Amino acid sequence: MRSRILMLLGAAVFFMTFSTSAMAGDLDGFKGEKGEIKIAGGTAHIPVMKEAAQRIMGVSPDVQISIAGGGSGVGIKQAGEGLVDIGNSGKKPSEDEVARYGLHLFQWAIDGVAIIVNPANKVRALSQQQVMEIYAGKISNWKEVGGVDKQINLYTRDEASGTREVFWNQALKKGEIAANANFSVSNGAMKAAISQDPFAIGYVSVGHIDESVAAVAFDGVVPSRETVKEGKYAIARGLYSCTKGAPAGLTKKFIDYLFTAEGQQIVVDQGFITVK
Amino acid sequence: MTATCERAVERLFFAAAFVSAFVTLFIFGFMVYYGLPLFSGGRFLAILTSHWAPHQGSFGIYPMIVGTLAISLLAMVFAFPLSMGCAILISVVSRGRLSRILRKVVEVMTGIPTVVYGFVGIFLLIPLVRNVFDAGSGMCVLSASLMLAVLVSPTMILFFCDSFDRVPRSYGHAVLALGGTRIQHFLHVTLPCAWPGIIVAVTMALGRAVGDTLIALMLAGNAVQAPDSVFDSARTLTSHIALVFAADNESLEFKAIFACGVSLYLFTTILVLMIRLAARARGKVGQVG
Amino acid sequence: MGRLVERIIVLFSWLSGAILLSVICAVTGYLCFKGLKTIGPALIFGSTDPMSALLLRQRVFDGLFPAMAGTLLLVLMSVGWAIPLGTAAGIYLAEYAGVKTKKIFDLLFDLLAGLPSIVIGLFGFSLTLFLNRHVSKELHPCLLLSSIALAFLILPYIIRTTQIALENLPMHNRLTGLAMGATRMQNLVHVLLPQALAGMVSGILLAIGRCAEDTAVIMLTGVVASAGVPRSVLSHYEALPFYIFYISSQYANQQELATGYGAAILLLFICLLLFGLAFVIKKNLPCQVFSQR
Amino acid sequence: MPPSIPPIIQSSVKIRVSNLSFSYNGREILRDTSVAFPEHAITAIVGPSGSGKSTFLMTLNRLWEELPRCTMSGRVEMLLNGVHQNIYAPDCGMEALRRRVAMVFQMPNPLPMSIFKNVAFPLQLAGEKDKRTIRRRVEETLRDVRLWDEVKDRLAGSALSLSGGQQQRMCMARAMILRPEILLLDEPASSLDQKAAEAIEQLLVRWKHHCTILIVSHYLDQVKRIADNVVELRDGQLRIR
Repeated sequence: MRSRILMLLGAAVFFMTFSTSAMAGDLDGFKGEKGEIKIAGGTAHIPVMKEAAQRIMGVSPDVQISIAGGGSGVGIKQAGEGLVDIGNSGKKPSEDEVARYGLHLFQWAIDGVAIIVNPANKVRALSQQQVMEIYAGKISNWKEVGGVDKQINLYTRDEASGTREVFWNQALKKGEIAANANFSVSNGAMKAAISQDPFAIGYVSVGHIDESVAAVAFDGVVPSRETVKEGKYAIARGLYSCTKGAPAGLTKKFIDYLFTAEGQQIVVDQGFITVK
Repeated sequence: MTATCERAVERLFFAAAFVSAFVTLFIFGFMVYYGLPLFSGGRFLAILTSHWAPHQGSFGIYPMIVGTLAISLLAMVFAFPLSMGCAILISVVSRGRLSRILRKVVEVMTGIPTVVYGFVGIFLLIPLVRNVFDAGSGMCVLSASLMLAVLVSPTMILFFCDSFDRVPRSYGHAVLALGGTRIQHFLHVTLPCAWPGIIVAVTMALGRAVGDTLIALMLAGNAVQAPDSVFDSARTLTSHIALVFAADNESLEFKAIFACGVSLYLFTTILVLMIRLAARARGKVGQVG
Repeated sequence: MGRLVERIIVLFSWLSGAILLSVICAVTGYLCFKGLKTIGPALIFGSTDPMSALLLRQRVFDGLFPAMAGTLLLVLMSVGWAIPLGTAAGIYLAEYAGVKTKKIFDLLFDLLAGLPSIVIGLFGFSLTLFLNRHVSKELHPCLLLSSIALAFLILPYIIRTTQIALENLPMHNRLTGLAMGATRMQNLVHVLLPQALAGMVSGILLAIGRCAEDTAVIMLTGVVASAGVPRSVLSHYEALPFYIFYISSQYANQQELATGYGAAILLLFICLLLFGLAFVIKKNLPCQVFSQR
Repeated sequence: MPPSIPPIIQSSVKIRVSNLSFSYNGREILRDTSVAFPEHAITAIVGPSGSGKSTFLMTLNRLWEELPRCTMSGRVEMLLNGVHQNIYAPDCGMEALRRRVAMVFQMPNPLPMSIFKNVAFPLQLAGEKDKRTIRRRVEETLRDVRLWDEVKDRLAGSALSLSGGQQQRMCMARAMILRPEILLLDEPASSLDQKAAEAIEQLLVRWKHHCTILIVSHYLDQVKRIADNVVELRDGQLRIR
């Protein structure tokens, strides 16, 4: 047991020291490759996709990888229609969708959906009941949940969002979302909006949390990589990549890469939880 | 030989004009075709008047129509006096060099990209509105209208100036010779003669405000609700298209954006016809002079 | 009483002018204040060597180069579609069309000019779906389809400027060539078009500016946040205005936001440059061209 | 049936106008009028201003067809290339007609090109490709209008830089370079000073030996000096005076 830990540590040191050469190892398959991969859909995935794409395009100049957002619904739909090679989804596609399009699913990370506020806001904990009432518009002032006497500015996502779906199912128990909520188009947009609005509340992929926003404890559990990993934080979900039929060629290599040591390291670096 | 060649080239020119004109109609046809299930059986009116709640199977665009009208009309409320004031300053009050410089500045302003206004709006105007009016997130009807007003004003100013300049100078000499001031001349001669031009300018600016996507998308907050106050978050028809277009294209949700497209198309048609009417009136005023 | 009204009007006009000027100063000043320090080769090429980036030997990941290349290609392609079609249609309207035909075409082109760009974008998007379904599965939202949709957006500008430039030529100029026995085509090619060129070119430059700044059309027809320099007309691409829009709503950190300011300054500069160029050409081209012959 | 019109003087008729009516913008300018013009002569057309003298000239080279809102009826026959022909017959080429019937306008109208190109332009339009021929003809014609010595060093310069008189003489050279049989002139000297006007009159007198010249003029003394015949346009009718 101890020897295994030591071995892992040693491996980690080795990786850090010779990171470039070691990483090139996982990227070897892409050398001399040509072609294009179109990726669209889930916006929580974007940081990982971007980093992976940059590394791949860095070693093989003839590979072109484009990354678009749109939301999980768009990812599933566009992959199913054959408009993109890889459709990302932050929720598990329904069995109907899998059957209809012949989708293959690859879950390469675990993520949570966290409630966030502006760092200037002193409210750091909310119960599920409070969250539901805030989003339904029944609680509309921060002072009702222990904050300053200011109106609560709601932010939500559009219907195509997997993050919204997970949040709506698990945190709001499919409850109402008030009509006056502002809309953000992606996880990134949500984070940017909350970081600028001192009286905002929103929800975002746990992987996207940084110092520009403050995570709020949900029913007493602070969302973080650890609490999600340990299963303590309730609002968790997998991050999926979908292809129409079994992936082949460059697309297969890309998805395989996500599951390599280097790929999973990217997942960790970007704030998500590995599946291995 | 040459004659046939001439005919052929003329046909080619006609074909180009025809294709361009055909595209205009084709766009309309395409949108009706794609939104078809929503237009059959009188459902179009229902869509215009019902609410947007995809989870409950309701795909009405009423909130977006109200949002569009609120934002663009409020923008006109800001832009009209501002533009009128600036046009008076350029055409009547200031003289010579100052007038020329001002006009140049306004002309240059028409070249500023919309997205730049939106960008500055997010980081400068939104915090300002939030702090000054203590109104929610700052992303609201008011912010979008203010920025839209800035966007449409330069065009409106140039049009106003143009209509003022079209009023024959000889009219003015009569007033000035009687000892009237230039402002009197403007109020009693120029303005009454220039009104068709003013209507054209306002209509065009309104069309621009309604048709603009980015300002509202970036600054209005995009909440799906018919706004009650200028501090409410709202969504325009154009933003709605931009936000929902990527949805499952078999769904009614997706079809509904074609209802937005058709509404915008019809609205544009009405404005263009209005402009033509006003321009005809303008032609008549010009002829009298 | 009358005096008071006059004073108020004068005061009001000065106030309006001051407001407008301060707004424009605030917009440009704020951009420059926040973004000027980012201007430099690093803004465009990131950490990549500029030469190898330009030769497409190396990718640029943290600079504006792919977005600028995308915008450039997009503009060239759209203008490439729109110029032949638009000038031909403009010539037809000015030189050949009968009174009734002209009326119909005029109305349709006014309508096309008035259509919101998002409607054109929606058309482009549904056209893509249509082609994908009925023509080739290989067709997706891409550079090619974006450029076609954008071409429709600028088409009315080019038609109108061509038409106006030709129609504004004085009648006696038009008759001179014809009286010498020129055919209509000869008169057009040798006499009318050279004189209308200045107006046409400045119209095209304004159309280019419109292409470079439009975001709504491309948003629906194939622009993405990250794609690199496009390798084919059938691939996704990046573009400057969309990049600005994207960064404004979802910048990941302050550094990315700073590039957004840089990009906004860059786009502003490009558009104003085109605008200025159009102005100068319109004013000076006729004399310059003809005094040199 | 064209009525028979007695020629003005006893020489062969070059142009015969029969039952010509013309209206412009709804206003009737010519009403069922007939007249004939003799060959190798200068005919002056006079009449009150606004009576439509310029428009009448345009019925002789069909230039009015380029103007909006004009209608015409009647016949115009000419003796061109030794053949009598109806210039409004469907088989009569409009461009070919205008190359045989040249026109000079009231205001000098140089095209915005070089002097050389201006004068060579009709040749080029007629399809002449040979550079040497073009050069020779341009020189010949410019000498003919007495402009060669003044411009030979700046043929590549803009035609717009010439003085008014020079411009008009250049326009006349341009009109004559195709050696037309008929030359129509619309008050060619009215914008020029006395000296320039006289130079032009001398050219016309010289040219009438190989060309039929119709000139619209306001100046009675000019008419007296050069015209062989005078036709007056009044109340829609052309009358020999």
